[in-house]
Amino acid sequence: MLRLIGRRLLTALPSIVGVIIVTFLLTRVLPGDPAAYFAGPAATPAAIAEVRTKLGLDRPLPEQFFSYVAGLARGDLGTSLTTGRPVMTELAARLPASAELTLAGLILSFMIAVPLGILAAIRQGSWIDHLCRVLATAGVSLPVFFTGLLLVYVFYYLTGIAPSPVGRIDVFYSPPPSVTGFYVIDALIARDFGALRAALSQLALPVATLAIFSLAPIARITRASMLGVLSSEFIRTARASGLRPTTVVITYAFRNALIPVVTTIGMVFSFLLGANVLVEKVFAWPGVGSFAIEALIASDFAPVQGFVLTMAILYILINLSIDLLYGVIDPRVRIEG
Amino acid sequence: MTDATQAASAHTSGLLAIWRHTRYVLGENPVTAFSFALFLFFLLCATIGPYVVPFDPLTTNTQSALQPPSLRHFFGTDHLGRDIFSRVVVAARLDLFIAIASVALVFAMGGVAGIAAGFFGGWTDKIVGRISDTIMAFPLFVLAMGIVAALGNTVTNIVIATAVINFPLYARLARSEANVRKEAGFVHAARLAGNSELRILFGHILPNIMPIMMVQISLTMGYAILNAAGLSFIGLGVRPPTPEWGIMVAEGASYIVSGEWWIALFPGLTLMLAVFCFNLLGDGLRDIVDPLRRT
Amino acid sequence: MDRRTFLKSTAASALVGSGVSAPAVWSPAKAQARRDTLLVVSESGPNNIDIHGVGTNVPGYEVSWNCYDRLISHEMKTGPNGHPYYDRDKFKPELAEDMNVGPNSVTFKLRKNATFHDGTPVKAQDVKWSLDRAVSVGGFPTFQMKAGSLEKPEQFVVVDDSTIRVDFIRKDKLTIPDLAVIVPCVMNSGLVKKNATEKDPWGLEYTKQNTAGSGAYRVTRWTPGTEVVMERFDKWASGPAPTIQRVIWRMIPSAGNRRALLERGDADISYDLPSKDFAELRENKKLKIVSTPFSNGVQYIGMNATRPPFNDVRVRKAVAYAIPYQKIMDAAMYGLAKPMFGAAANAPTEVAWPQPHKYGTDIAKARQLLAEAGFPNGFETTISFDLGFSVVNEPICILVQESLAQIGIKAEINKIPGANWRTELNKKVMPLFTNVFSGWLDYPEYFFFWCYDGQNSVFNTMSYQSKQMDAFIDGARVAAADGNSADYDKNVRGFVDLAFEDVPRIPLFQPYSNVAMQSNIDGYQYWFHRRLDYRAFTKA
Amino acid sequence: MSDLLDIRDLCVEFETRKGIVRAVEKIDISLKKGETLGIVGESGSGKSVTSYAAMRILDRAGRITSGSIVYSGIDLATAGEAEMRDLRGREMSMIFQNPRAALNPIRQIGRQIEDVLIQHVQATRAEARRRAIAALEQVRIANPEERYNAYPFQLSGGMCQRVVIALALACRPQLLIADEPTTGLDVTTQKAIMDLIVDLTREHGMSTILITHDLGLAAAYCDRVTVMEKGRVVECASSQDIFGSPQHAYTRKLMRATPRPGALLQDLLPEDSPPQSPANAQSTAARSDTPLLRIEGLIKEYPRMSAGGWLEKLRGSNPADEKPFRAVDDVSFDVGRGETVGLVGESGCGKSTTSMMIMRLLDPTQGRILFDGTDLALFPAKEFARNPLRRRIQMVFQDPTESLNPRYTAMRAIADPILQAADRPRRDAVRARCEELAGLVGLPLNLLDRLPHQLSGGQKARVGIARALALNPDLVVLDEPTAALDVSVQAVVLNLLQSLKERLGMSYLFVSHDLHVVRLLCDRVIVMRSGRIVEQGKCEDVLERPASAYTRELIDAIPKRPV
Repeated sequence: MLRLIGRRLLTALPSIVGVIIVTFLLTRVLPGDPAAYFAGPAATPAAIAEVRTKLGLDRPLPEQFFSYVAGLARGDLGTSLTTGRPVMTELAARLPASAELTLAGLILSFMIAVPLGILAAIRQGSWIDHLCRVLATAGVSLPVFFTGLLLVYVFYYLTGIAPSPVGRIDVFYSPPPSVTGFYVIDALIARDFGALRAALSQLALPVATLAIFSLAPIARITRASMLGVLSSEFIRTARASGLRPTTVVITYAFRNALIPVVTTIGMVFSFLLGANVLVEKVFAWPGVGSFAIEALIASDFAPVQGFVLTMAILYILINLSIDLLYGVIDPRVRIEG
Repeated sequence: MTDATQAASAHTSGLLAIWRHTRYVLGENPVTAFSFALFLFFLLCATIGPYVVPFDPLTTNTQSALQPPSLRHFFGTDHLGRDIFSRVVVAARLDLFIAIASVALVFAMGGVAGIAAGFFGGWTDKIVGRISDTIMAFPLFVLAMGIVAALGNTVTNIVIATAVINFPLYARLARSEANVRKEAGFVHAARLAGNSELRILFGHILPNIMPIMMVQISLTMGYAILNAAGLSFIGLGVRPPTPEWGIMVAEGASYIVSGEWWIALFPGLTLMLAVFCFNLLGDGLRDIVDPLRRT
Repeated sequence: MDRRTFLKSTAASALVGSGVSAPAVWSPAKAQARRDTLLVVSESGPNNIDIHGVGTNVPGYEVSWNCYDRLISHEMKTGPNGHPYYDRDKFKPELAEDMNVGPNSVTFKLRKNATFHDGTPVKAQDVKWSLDRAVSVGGFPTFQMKAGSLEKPEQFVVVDDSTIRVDFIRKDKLTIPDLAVIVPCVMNSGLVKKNATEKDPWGLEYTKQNTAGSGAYRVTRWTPGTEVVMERFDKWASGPAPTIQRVIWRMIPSAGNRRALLERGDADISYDLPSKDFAELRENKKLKIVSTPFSNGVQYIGMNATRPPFNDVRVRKAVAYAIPYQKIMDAAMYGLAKPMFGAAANAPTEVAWPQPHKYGTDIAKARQLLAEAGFPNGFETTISFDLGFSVVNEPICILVQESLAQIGIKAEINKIPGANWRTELNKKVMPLFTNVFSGWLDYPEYFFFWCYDGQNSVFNTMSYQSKQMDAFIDGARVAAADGNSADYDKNVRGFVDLAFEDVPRIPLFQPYSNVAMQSNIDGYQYWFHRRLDYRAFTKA
Repeated sequence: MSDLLDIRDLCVEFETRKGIVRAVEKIDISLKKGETLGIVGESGSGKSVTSYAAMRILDRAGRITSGSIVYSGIDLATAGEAEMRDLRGREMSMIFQNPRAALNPIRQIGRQIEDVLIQHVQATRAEARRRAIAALEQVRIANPEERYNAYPFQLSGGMCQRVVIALALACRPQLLIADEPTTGLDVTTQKAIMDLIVDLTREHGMSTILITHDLGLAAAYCDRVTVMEKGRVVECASSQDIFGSPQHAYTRKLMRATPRPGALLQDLLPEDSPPQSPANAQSTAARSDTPLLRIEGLIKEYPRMSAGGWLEKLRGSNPADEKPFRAVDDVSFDVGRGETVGLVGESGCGKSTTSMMIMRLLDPTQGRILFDGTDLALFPAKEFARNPLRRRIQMVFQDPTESLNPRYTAMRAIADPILQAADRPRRDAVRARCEELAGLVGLPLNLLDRLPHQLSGGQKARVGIARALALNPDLVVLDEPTAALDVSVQAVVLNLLQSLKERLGMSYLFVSHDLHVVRLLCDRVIVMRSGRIVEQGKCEDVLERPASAYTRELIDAIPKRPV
């Protein structure tokens, strides 16, 4: 097991280096000049030059790059000028918010898409199959921000079922003591059911938006891989030995069909991390996504680099956990290693 | 029959076969038939749209701003008094261009790189693998934003950004399909016949993975438009005042709460219909391109 | 209910259905907390709560205004719309109990009972340290102080523990008003020096995230980009005790959601909504809308006066006649702005700014002027705007682009994100653009000094050079300092007429600063910085 | 003895895109308790469909349209699904062709047996493990406790088939249906599995249905044999009568087409076929001058599949397990001009690897491949495509479907080598050449424009052969060319290959695992085992009087016909 983790991390190293270099170049190519932006409206060219030296942007590119990488080694991601705080603390505060949103979205979409995919595969060609395809495709056909705003309009503005989209917790609830940073879990730990209900109700709409958006790829892959497995020979043997349909479909067929599904979830998760940038903007969610967008628009390099690096590490951790999951699901992977 | 006519008849019979087969595939699966009809409808809008629409999509008319859908304005008017129906129809051309251009670009880049990686293995495989890992490590949407923000928000940059973020998907798919087929019997037979490795790659392997790629191509066409819409929502989309579904939905979004639902709804529905049609198109295209389905 | 909404409602209600009560139901304890808490929602929040910070943004000014005291502030008068409006010329004591202005200095006596938030009394040394800091940290604060000829630490002299004297380096009518703007706030020098380092002598890092002042409020919690929570400082001595005990300020990026929050009563006050929303919210009787014109502010179409084709005044005039002014007022501002165009041909030029010019939409005249200038069939150019304010700028540019096309000028729209906007402005290469400028000090010569003066400041975005204009501006400034009103009026009329004749920039309108609040909120005051002053608010 | 299973005029139809296809047409089959019935027929004869219908596990497109399947009093054709589910596994069970694929790849084999036991309430969860181990012992699997939690991919083909049998017999069913149980297994394993099935079914008094295309197998192991053709039962009699005096023409045709010791190549063809050229395989004496192909010390090594990645190499794992695995270990032999040499051995003996190296599709680790004097080993496989010698060595592949590009018509496939050749003729000349080749291999011209999936197995094999002959090669390597074909088609193709060799003066290297076929076609034979040559010599010497024990074992494993 450790060998697998070791090998996986080693193969991931070059892509991390790639990410660091590309983000550095990308942010330097951005047209905006942060010095001008932060020198304020009435700044004269002299004032702007002064701010530029203070930010160290006047030094040659390679030098800036090495100081950035040296900083990285020390774990210092620089300070964000838009929020005035070190990027590391900023990300640490905001990452749980985004992670909670994306994970909840993924879990909800998994709980809907997988059963839908299985049903569509079992009753191939029936109305449920077409319904699954139509629903899944419809969900992904709308831009995520439009779905979000529509949900807010219907569930908050018109009917008032959902709470006001003002971020992670209702204004008048103070967030539960932070253990994991996930409000839902922290509230459970603290047994503060009022905060739990508030946090859950705040999560409802953004999670539904993300789930609808990520429904299609998961449902489609579940249906395809289930169809593939159901037509294989060991399912015929299972049927021929009279096993109950549920055992045949779930324990025999679905477990084999799980591997491509798990791979897609890995890809969907990293796709969602990008997409929830828009959801965070619509629902005023204090996640890393909205933080990165403001920084990118304001050409504030440090947070953009910090954000992308964290996402890259998160992506590699996700891939690692997926590989481990392969090992759990498929003994061939575990044994042949 | 002389050779020439025989060859000709073979050619026409080939086309005839494709047409009969296509009609056959459409007949068999109503959903695919519906998606093809929809696609033709969008193509029609893209080609003759601008000449047919009741109003000029760009002229503003502040007196009749924010009017709900009526007989004069089927989809109502936007905050500058422009006719939304005309803009939606004319926008088809730009959106289809974005979808098709980015898909063509990413298929050429990702698909070919993927096949080469899968077929040749060794260092090509490592390089393509590393590139796609690096791109995948980025949160895709932020990468697209970065590219458009850096290069300026022209349509070409949006197409390039969409192509780059879909590169890993195509490279990985093409690589696995090529890898499976590289030891197939007909590949060895092609080698025996004296085909060079490159001819085998493009002559034998690429045509055989087209059906699978077709499904992916149709999905990406949908994502390309959604991506453009997302970029427009944060102000990096297409330059105003050119009509484009994504930017119209983005602009209309802030008017939902104030009651002018039609500004965002109609472009949104059209966008959904288009992405919907592209996704369903995938299965239909695969059936047509897949020789096994040919009776 | 079509299939898609059905899917969403089932998906959402599946999650929410678990007995979530509508949030509006308050338990009694929360009701009381709700009554003396002000909930403010806006698009973006502060990036630094110290006005002297590097790159502190506009929302940061609001925190500094409420959490720090100045020596003096402005009295209130009733504004044009009947709501309290800061009086440009009358000052009231804040930290300084008494102020007397001599020929070349002004002396302030500090309140005896004024203390900082941490209880230490406010002494003259704190005032001197704060003013020295303002003039030496550089960037915008130092610049603002220089505008009122407050430039060197030597000017600030500690007479005794409770008396401070400010010496003038030149006679400048703007010195006293400049002491009442946000920048010269008084800081708890002891506390800040304790947290300063040799690399950061002025303790900018510390004050970036902590308030160290004597103001009516202090920041208890700040999560950047999400919320700022400010609590009342009960021992505040510089004015009547505010009724609002706690202020919660939340950042809600989506304008649609901010409006929804107001209409459903979940937010008390919001100010940066699109004009269209304000126009429509007026009918909602549960809400109160206050619109006040920007003091000394103008939205304009600028042209680069140094590069062809806009260096030819006839081309600029042609553009001035081709602007669809009324369309812009309707579609971009929904009437919520004071028109700066279409004044009667014979209307006298007033001694005030901003005031309307005499151009109107006259396509024929524009075409004729363009032909005279040698461009019978027009030319190609680009029109740029700041993406940060696209809600107003985009419609303006689309309308201008369309009407310019009628006289042959093909202008492509160029959207520039916030950060790049200032860089582009500084480069002074953009041929045609729209922008808004408003000076804090509400004096015509202050506006023209920034925007039209030959020294080509960053706000002279058209890089307009005219000896005649410089003469008028300097003449007005000297006259103001000497109190010679006849000379002053002649010079002001001079530079206004020249600005309209040379028309390097075409004023469109004076925008309104709009604020929407629940009907049970009172005490909104309009200030030059156009931010909220929590001290005056009451909540029924 | 009462009938255990009585199938009366059963009809089964399938909905396909080309409309309704009737797979089984009014067949009557009956089976007594304890009897072993063989159902023999070529592909498409409906033999498997009948058994699937009996077990009611036809896939969604199949339907029983008429007739009855009475199993000890219950008519299975109309039984409810719940009732059927109770019967399957407890009363009647089935084993299939591809053992490894027939087991759930990610579930321990012991658990899979337990599932069946628990499902049919044969054992509680507690004792299920003990009963499962007992079932494994019954099928003679060594140390069953360990094997209990092994996974299918860790077991050999034969071992997997034993597990499938254990699975089928766990609940002591009355009827076992074995659908081609040993196809694809090695001859020796095939014998062990068949003996096991017969012993177990006799021991428990079970009746068995053995479905196979191999007449010899049916003859050796069944009491009665039913012969089916295109969905109909053509003959049913005891195995002695079937082989002693076959009544139906089709049965006789099958009998003749099955390769058997003592028969000549043309004996395989149906009685009424025109006499082939008199020349017999043995008569063409190998020409004495230098051999066309000389292999000297050919070795192919693969790095040991050590589990550790390069991390292991970093730490320098011990050299012992580092020794590479030798697929081909110092092989040398010759192929004379106009001679057919057979290369025989069980799967994994290295015969295919050797042929791939000769075809220069694979680079040898060591050794020389002298073709007409030049050592081909010097040219790397990658660049050999452009080498002028390329056109003189061609190959016919084992699986005709997999060796034809699905998107190329037969015409384009045959023309491919011609089009690649340097001196490529004009378009119509290419077509003429293709038609000439099609005529040569007996492929009707109208099939040239068809795609592979529109051709039958035999027709695809002919296209493969035509393609190999396109550039008039001197040496053709035949890698089990007829293994995937039906017996009757195999007879025709083998005769075709023989006549082509004589007419075009080629030499063949014939790779196969079927000794009968090798005896018919080859002059000399080479027997290989785990990478080394065990024995080589003239066909009748090696096959009649085998020198090595291994060859003798191979020959004994071939099922004998009832004499």
